[in-house]
Amino acid sequence: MSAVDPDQDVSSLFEAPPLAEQERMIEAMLFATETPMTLKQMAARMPHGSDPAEAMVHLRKRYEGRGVHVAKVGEGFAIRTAPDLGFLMSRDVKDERKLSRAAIETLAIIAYHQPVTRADIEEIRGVSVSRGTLDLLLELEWVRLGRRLMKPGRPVTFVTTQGFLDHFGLESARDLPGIKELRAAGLLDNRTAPGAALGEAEDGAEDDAEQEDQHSTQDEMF
Amino acid sequence: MSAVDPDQDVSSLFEAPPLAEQERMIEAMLFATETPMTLKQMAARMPHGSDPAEAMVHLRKRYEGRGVHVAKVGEGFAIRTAPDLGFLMSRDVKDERKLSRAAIETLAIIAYHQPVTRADIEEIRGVSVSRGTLDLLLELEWVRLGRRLMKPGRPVTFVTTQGFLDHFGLESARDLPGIKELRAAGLLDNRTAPGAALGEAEDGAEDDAEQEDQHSTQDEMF
Amino acid sequence: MQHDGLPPSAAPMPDAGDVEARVAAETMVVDLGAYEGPLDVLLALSRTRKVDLREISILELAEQYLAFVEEAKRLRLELAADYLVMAAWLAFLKSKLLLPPEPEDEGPSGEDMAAHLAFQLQRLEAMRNAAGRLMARDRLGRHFFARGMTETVTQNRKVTYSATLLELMQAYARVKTRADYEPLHVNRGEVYTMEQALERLQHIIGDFVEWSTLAAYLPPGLRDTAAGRRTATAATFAASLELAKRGRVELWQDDYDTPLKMRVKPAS
Repeated sequence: MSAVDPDQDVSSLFEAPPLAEQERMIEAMLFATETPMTLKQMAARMPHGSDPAEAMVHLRKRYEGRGVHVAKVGEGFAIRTAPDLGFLMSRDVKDERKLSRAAIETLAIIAYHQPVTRADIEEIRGVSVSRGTLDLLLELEWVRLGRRLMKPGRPVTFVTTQGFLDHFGLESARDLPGIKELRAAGLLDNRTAPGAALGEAEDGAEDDAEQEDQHSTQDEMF
Repeated sequence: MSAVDPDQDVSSLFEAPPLAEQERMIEAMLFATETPMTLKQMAARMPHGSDPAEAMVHLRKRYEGRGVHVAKVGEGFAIRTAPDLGFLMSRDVKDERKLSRAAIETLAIIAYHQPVTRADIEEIRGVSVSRGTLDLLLELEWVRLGRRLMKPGRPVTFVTTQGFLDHFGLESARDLPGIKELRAAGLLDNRTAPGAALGEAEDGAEDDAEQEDQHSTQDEMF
Repeated sequence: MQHDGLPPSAAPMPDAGDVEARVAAETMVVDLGAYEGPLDVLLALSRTRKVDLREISILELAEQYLAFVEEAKRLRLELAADYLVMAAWLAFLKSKLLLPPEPEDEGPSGEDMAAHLAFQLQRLEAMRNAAGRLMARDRLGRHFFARGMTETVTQNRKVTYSATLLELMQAYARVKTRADYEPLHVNRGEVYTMEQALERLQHIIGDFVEWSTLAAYLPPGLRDTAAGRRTATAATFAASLELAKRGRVELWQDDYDTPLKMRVKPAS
């Protein structure tokens, strides 16, 4: 309650906020809470003298017949979707998982080097690519098969999709920064580069140290 | 709207649901998600023939002055608690990593000058972008990559995201505080030092070869 | 851009303004570490004047900055190269502003240069103010809030995978720079040691969630020759036993004469 304005504090010594205001308050709390809230919990947060029970009667009435309603859950209250509209929510259910390191590296290589063959990916990563990794990327529709290369064996290639661009908020895969740009933008840890720490200045000027890093590594790497 | 189920198809032969019913539907959907939804996303879930745009006008009006309201966030919509009631929720505020001054300024520069290159950011701040600044903004998903500029070096650009608008309660980047005045004062002009096009084009020039390769193939794909 | 009325020949005298400037500069030198580059220092110096940036005298500012740099040198504070470059540029600008332009002089005039510097300072200050106003806004998760209880209907369960743009770029950078930093095993002579195999396996094992034959774990550089395969297989086999003992991997063989398979031990 640190951000309460002083006027309110003073007025609360005299009287509770008007009922309509209390209704707004419990509406906001019920909306934002992660678990059902009891009237007692609400009252504890509201200005002194508030009566959430009465406000609750009004709020529940207000939501009658709406797309969501105020449900009583044990001792508490919670806003819930109207039962007849559950079908709208069914697609919301997601089990979100992180991509494995192998998968994200493979995806990155495809994004930067497309069209790229499986052999190319293995060459760049230095490890073999498991079937499951590519299958997953294909299944996610972030990657699809591109044209076969006109070389012995006519190997199949992989390219990224529109779905890939959508997921990563890119307008085109061309907009991805190259290694040099990643480094220049400070997005790449360049401290591991050998010989990078030979700068002269030892004063606290942080920018200076960083700049030294950038220059020396860029020269070496490219 | 490719994944319409057969039942819905049949009903759509008859008519779209009444407007009041559509309003309930978008209300339920907006209450169920944390992230903003576009009208298109809503329409994709609603029975065929629905017009969420019209229902949205009604819904927004309905929530005016209440404890929660329907905010426009870029192309999307989201229900958010009224800012004046934040004090009720203050104990739920999660500790946030403190942003460095460099990160805050960089964010402001990207927001007000977007699309903006790393060189632009450095020109405006007068120091090189240090590691940890852009990564943080990307990690917070307040910033993403924009299109490369059509100028020598084809530099990568940065723009702000819907998450940025959502976080700062902005409808669009045009609503940034004071942006009109800044533009009128010429302070958002891309003015370079007289007589010197300082080394900007050199940056990324080496990536160019790499990038050119991508272009030839990607142009065919996208 | 206006500048003050010193006659072209006059050397800057230690007048009252200059002393004031030195005092201001000295107080700033103390917290040199707090500045983010020369532009930041210039902006801070211009603030000590308490005048509108649009009316600031760039010539005075240049002198103030040069005094600041001198002061830093006197106090034996080491200045980053950026600061010295700016000092040299301002000294050059000062001379351009003070001396009458040479007819054959190429390049921008002193006035243009000064005007641009003034613009840069105004722009930086404008961005600072804008950043302040932005951060002062009501913010999601602090002043206003999103829905706390999102719907969890347990039907149409669908697994989705997430990855962010940053992770994608970092993954690429990791792949591309790994080769630069990792010793190339192939160059280390004829024998691939168990220690090398162990180190390599610990590094890559996390990628192998599924059963893969031992051959998949061999370093690429050693797969191509029979001798390379032999030493790599022996070392990798020994290392796999060690890792199995430590509980990091699982080993499997369908039958006694079938290839040995290994995978990372699933987190339970």
